[in-house]
Amino acid sequence: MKTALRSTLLLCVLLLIPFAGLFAADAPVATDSGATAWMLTSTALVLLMVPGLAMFYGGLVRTKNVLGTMMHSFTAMGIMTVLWVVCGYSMAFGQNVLGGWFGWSNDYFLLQGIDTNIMSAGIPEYVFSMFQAKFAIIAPALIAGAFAERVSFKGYCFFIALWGLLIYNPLCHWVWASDGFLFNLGAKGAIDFAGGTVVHISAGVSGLVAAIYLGARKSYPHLPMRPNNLVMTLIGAGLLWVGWFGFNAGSSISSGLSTAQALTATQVAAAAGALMWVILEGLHQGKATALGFVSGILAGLVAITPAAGVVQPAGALAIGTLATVFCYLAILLKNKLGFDDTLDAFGIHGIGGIAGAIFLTFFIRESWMAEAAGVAEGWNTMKQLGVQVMAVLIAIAYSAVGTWAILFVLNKTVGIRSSEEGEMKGLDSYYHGERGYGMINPS
Amino acid sequence: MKTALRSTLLLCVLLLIPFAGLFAADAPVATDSGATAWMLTSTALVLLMVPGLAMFYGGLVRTKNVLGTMMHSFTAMGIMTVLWVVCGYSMAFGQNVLGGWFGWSNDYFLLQGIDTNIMSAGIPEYVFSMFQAKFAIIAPALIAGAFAERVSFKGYCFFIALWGLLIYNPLCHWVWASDGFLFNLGAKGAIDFAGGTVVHISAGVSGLVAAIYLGARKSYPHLPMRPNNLVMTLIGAGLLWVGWFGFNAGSSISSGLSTAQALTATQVAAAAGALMWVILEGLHQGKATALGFVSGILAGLVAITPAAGVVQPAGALAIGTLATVFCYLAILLKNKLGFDDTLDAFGIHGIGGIAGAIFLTFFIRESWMAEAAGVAEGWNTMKQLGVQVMAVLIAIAYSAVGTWAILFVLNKTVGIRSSEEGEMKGLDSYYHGERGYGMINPS
Amino acid sequence: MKTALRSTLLLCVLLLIPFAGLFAADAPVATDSGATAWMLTSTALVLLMVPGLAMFYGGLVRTKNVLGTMMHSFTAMGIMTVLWVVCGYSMAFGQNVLGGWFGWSNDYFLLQGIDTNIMSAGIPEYVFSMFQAKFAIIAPALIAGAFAERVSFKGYCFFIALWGLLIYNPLCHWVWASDGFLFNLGAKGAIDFAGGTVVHISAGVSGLVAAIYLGARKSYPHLPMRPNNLVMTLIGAGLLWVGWFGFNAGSSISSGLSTAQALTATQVAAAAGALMWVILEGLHQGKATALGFVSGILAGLVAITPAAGVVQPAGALAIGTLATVFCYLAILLKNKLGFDDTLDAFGIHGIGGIAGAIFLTFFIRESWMAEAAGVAEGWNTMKQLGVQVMAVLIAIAYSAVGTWAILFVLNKTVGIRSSEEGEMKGLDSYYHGERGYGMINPS
Amino acid sequence: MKLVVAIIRENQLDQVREALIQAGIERITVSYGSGHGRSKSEEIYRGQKVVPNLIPNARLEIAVNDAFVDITCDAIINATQANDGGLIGSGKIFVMPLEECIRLRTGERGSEAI
Amino acid sequence: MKLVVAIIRENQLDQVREALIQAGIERITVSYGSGHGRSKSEEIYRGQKVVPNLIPNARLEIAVNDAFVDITCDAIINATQANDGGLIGSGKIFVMPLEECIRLRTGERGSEAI
Amino acid sequence: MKLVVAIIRENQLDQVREALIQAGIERITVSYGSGHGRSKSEEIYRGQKVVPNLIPNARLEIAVNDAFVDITCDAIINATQANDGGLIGSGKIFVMPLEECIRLRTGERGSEAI
Ligand SMILES: Nc1ncnc2c1ncn2[C@@H]1O[C@H](COP(=O)(O)OP(=O)(O)O)[C@@H](O)[C@H]1O
Ligand SMILES: Nc1ncnc2c1ncn2[C@@H]1O[C@H](COP(=O)(O)OP(=O)(O)O)[C@@H](O)[C@H]1O
Ligand SMILES: Nc1ncnc2c1ncn2[C@@H]1O[C@H](COP(=O)(O)OP(=O)(O)O)[C@@H](O)[C@H]1O
Repeated sequence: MKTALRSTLLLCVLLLIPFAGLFAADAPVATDSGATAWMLTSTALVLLMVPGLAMFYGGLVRTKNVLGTMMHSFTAMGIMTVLWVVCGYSMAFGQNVLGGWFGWSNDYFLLQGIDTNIMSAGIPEYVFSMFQAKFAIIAPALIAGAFAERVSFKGYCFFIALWGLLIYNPLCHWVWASDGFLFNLGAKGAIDFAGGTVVHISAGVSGLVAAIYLGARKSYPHLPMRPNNLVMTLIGAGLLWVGWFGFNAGSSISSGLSTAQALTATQVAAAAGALMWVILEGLHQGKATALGFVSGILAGLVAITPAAGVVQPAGALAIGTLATVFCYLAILLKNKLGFDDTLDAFGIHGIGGIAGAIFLTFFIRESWMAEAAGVAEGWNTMKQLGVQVMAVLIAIAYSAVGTWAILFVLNKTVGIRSSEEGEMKGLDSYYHGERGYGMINPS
Repeated sequence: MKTALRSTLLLCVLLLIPFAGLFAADAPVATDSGATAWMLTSTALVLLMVPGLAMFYGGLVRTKNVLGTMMHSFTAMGIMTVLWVVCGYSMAFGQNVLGGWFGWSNDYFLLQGIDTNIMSAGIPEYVFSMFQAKFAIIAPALIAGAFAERVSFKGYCFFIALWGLLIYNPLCHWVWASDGFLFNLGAKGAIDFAGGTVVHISAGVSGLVAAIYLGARKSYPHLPMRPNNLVMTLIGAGLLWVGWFGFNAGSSISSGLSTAQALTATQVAAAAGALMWVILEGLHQGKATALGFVSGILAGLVAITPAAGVVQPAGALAIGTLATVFCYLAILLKNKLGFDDTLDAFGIHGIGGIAGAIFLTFFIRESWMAEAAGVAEGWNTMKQLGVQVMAVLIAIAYSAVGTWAILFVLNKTVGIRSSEEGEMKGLDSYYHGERGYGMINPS
Repeated sequence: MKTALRSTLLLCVLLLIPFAGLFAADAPVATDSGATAWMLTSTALVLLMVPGLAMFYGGLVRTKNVLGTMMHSFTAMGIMTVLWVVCGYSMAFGQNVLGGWFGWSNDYFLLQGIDTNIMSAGIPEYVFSMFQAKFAIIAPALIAGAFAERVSFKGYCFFIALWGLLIYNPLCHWVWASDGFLFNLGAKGAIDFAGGTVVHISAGVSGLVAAIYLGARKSYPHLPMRPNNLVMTLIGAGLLWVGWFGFNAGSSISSGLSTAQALTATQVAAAAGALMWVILEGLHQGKATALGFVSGILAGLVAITPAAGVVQPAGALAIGTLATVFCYLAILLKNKLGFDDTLDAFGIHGIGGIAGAIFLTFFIRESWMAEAAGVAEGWNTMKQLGVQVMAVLIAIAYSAVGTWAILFVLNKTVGIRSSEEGEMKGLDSYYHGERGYGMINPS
Repeated sequence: MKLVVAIIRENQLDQVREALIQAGIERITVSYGSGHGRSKSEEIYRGQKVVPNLIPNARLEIAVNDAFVDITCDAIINATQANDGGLIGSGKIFVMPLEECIRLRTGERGSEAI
Repeated sequence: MKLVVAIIRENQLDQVREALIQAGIERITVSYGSGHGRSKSEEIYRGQKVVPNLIPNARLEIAVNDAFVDITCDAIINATQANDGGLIGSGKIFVMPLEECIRLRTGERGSEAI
Repeated sequence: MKLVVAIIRENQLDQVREALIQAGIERITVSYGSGHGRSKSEEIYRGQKVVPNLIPNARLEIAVNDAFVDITCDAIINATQANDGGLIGSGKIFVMPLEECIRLRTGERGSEAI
């Protein structure tokens, strides 16, 4: 039990260097069955977010596109898992290659070298690898919201494969691998506890670029398009909230104090974001919508993602609230500007992620700042802010340019935008030969 | 590992004094990563019950109210979380104030004093606090079933906020805080393992009071109102069952024998309740309905909630079965009397909770009774029955009177019953400006 | 912590002798809170598969049968749980009786003898028993897919009760009890990590037999029958995937390396199976359907079930892919032959289970083969293949004959096929007096 | 005999039905439709007011004998106006000739079968 | 030309369709409606028998040439009665004059286009 | 006055609506139906091509004054043919006499109310 205590303390320290040194163990490490249990659970919870996202997005599109949109989430489970096992894990968590553009370790090819590895946190490396795999699934699935209802199925499949390889894996390496350059920025690195930069900002920005590149849906915005199933969207949001506990609290790679702190921050920020959204809508429109409430949940969850390890409940309350304000405004602005970011991948994930990464600076636990000051003397909020802004800008720039390049190439080859006929008939019948709700037509 | 053994034994002892002494630790305690893992999981599972409840209730109302009804569950997640963090935890688990009406500890304000606390059970206090927060969410969300389809959104929001502060927090304090007076009743306290009194009886009774206070829906009962989506109700019940494992087994605040006992009792009672319901319906109506089956699941789960820690599988079988019989009869009676407890919050949660709290007395594990007899000589079933009945009556009286008072005040101020126009148009369009199922109308 | 290490090693060894020796403990064992936590979680996850299955199957039938089909899964939760507690656990894990046909231990009656047992793996026996109970629920619920849309509710209830008692419990005993004869076949037994034989092959084969015995649905196949809700089917598949982590990784009865290996194999095989299915469909039909994708998920998951403990990711990739190919072909064949295995219980679970049990032989971890060779000199792939084929054949033969006998008896007594009127009106209104989707008709 | 088809606001279905029953018209068939007329209804989508271009309506079909056409129409008109105060989008009534009406159960025909 | 509108029990849709096809009527349009007539159907809600006030029906629309009106009606009548034995709620047939019929694909008009 | 009922492919609803609006016909009612005609549509069910026997359609109801009947029909014909090139299953238009039309809001009757 002493060991447990020590490892808890250790983990507290490691908390903000997520995944750092986890690989450094030389001596054989004992498995911590408790930490392993929670990481297994977290892996399951993050996987639950994928059907959750499928429901969230699927409910918001028009009836004729419901299956196609859900398939965007589901196919990400298939494609990204296989890629991750083959080479993604290696690119993300291997040793720096090509000047640190990404990583590589032959050992990690098909995960064959980690069959019996136990990480220094006491969990089998397989679990860590599978937990991380889920992040690589979620990120491209989030993008799909930006160009929903008008993307060809084949084009989408190629897009997420390339995006995962060229955008996600490098970014993940920079931010989370122990030799990643963002991981080593400033005193204690750029803070991205559970993927604000890696997952949400990159997905949000890529989504915006893709939405602009593909162009708006036919007859957007003059023809309003009604969600086919808000009920399902609500349930999906509920599952996302539940799954996010795995996403954030699991990112502590432990089962102890830091896990608890992350879980608490997550719960509080989600609630604060949701309440703020209905308050804003109440003031602005006179009605508090269900979609608004769940959008607020997401805004809060996204914003707390980078911050969950460093802020206390009061900070989480503030971050959730602020994120919602910015997301709300961003979506109003988008509507003014007329971009067709269909399901607001940028408005929620991009803006929420940016807001979280920046604002967290002002709510960092004192103990963390003290430690940072121990590492780099005179380290203060403003310096950390600089690091955060830098990391955000790099993530934005890299994903924007990279996504644009991928789309450009795909557009010239397999094609990415759905044919006009496909868009009109609906993705479901055109690409999948099916319809979502047989029950609404006699048959 | 010895420590683990010892703490397991300790926990067995603590089992029926739930949450007692958990705060008593003076010496620093090591984190038990396994117990923490299960408590984190339980927290996620209980959160899953909220979308589960939203689906259960949402499927039973008419199409025009589906979103509004689901929002009742969802907004509880927002409002109760924020309140809990701000002051609820303090009111529930702080030191007695105002003669023990509720608790208070300045430390718990915004949870700022527990940032690094580890409880004597080896789990971070944050986890306990968040686990408990979910109970504070579920309870008011349950009430919403009683006055579904006719409550104003704003009124509902105020209602649950006040109800949480004035009814739930005090009750929770009485039953579960170490200085709560129900916690100290009799030899080993009134048995309420996971919230039969605190959550289900209080919610059920408050629901009944509210249903009567608000009055029946327009044209109830002469116009039958058909569930919009029984399929969703079934799925919701499935999620509730799964989540209830967190609710009950998590209430052991450990991951060991007592947890396993609670989980087993939960599974058995739910199954027994469900089977009994379809058998009753089969005999009474000639058809076994799906809604009946899931109502039976709920009846069994509700009844086993107070009992999960003290009964063996045979007892759980009996309690689940008995609870269903009483709930079934209660609903028949309600239909006779003509109360419009729309979704039977009282019929299931009130009656089920009462049945469980009373009947458990006859199925208590011998070891528990022996221990009780050790504390208070000659302690026997009848004496414990007295304690249970007392606790039940106090919970009924307090929630009934308190709820009535809250409704009275709200009715004079913000208003609680929806306008007639809102009821006719449906909550969805009137309060939220949305519709649940876009797919059923061409658009 | 040393103990933890040792127990981890121990568990690695035990991994392929699932559940063996778990009962052997003489000295009192300390609870491993971490392993217990994961086993509790797994129990919850496997329970989640039941609503998942209800959604998967429920979405595929016609509108008029949606509730009836979901009830097949739900009633299994009720009936099988009660039976398991009363006698199922005893029949499956008790001592050999009747020459090893099944087991029995009076202790296990109503689980009364295990109230405080801790197994040698450090988890309370209750948890193991409840975990196993879920398997006994899932198996008959899977069969229901084979004769969906034409079975009487009462007949179904009797069928699963008898099937559980006479087919499932004995099979479970043979394969997993320490004195089961399949468990002791060859060097290290027939490999069935998480129930490929016990659950999937037996359910698939029984399904086929039942489909043939009951005969096709009226106007099958000339009248195409459209799924009422593919959206729900997709979500159900998502939940099944998540729940399968409990199913497979939980079957390690630990929280350590073997758990992690099983989880990884599960994830990889599901993804590979899903991708392969859409590729096949793309080549064969020119369209990749959503139902195809989720069928591939299931095929991969089913096939990896027996194998999850012994194969590495590359093997899982191969098994998932191969299973999909065989399932796809099997379903084409079925359509040619004209059997009405309505939802392909045999095509997916039977064929997938057989494919997994056989192919796993070629991908077994070297360390396992080395150990087997240690036990029986010269043990090699071909010998193990013999054992696997033997186990598969026995499972097929036993379930086929047994199911046929049960159906024969039921047909003469309570009746099993729904009346023609019931089939025409739909199970929902005929047997349950309800309709699934109130919202599609004005009311 | 006439077939009266009324397109009304979805949320006025209950009151129209009650009015019809009071007027002695008990047999109706209702289905859902969506309409595009002069009316506007507003929904909110993420902080933006949205005017759906097809508004959900209920569609009533009522077969009546000639003498009841006016009674039917009046009942509908009164029920909708009473609750509406001239808001745009109350809907329409269409009256069509009906040549034959058959009760399936009995085979009765004509005005008997209405 | 006539337009035949038949309101039938939802669960008799299949047999009516088969009967129509046998009678040579292959083209139909079907939608869902809910009806209020003399029929009663019972559902159960938590131990209580409930009589929904609108009963789910199928609504068939069949455009036919005059010569086929009787054939169509008879097919429907026979199919429903055969399975029903005079239970209340079998439904109704309404026949309306149809002035024009156009096949969109070819632009054919009149009885050719039916 | 006539009532024009058009059964069209579900996925041509948008373009038909646009064509109608351009032709000055703004008021319509749309509902879902499923049809059985000469058309075939294919769906795929687990590796098998399936031809559903009822194909989802949209059903438009448009009440127009006599002068507008041809305009309406032409708009629909053009919109569907433009996108279809003679594929089977474009649908049908039925025109029925309409005897009366009442605007519920104002009580106006006849061609004013259309
Ligand atoms: N000429 C028409 N043909 C078909 N449906 C119509 C016609 N005019 C109105 N409707 C239906 O009636 C509904 C209400 O019509 P609207 O013009 O908005 O009402 P108002 O007459 O009060 O302005 C519309 O949504 C549409 O469904
Ligand atoms: N006059 C009518 N106008 C419109 N629909 C009708 C009319 N009469 C019957 N229907 C429809 O037919 C269905 C069956 O009618 P009902 O009166 O119950 O049958 P029966 O004639 O056998 O008593 C009703 O549910 C309703 O939808
Ligand atoms: N005589 C008819 N009565 C009712 N509906 C019809 C009739 N003919 C066609 N329809 C409807 O029109 C749709 C298209 O008809 P179809 O015969 O397939 O088109 P096409 O005329 O291009 O061959 C059908 O699905 C059906 O709903």
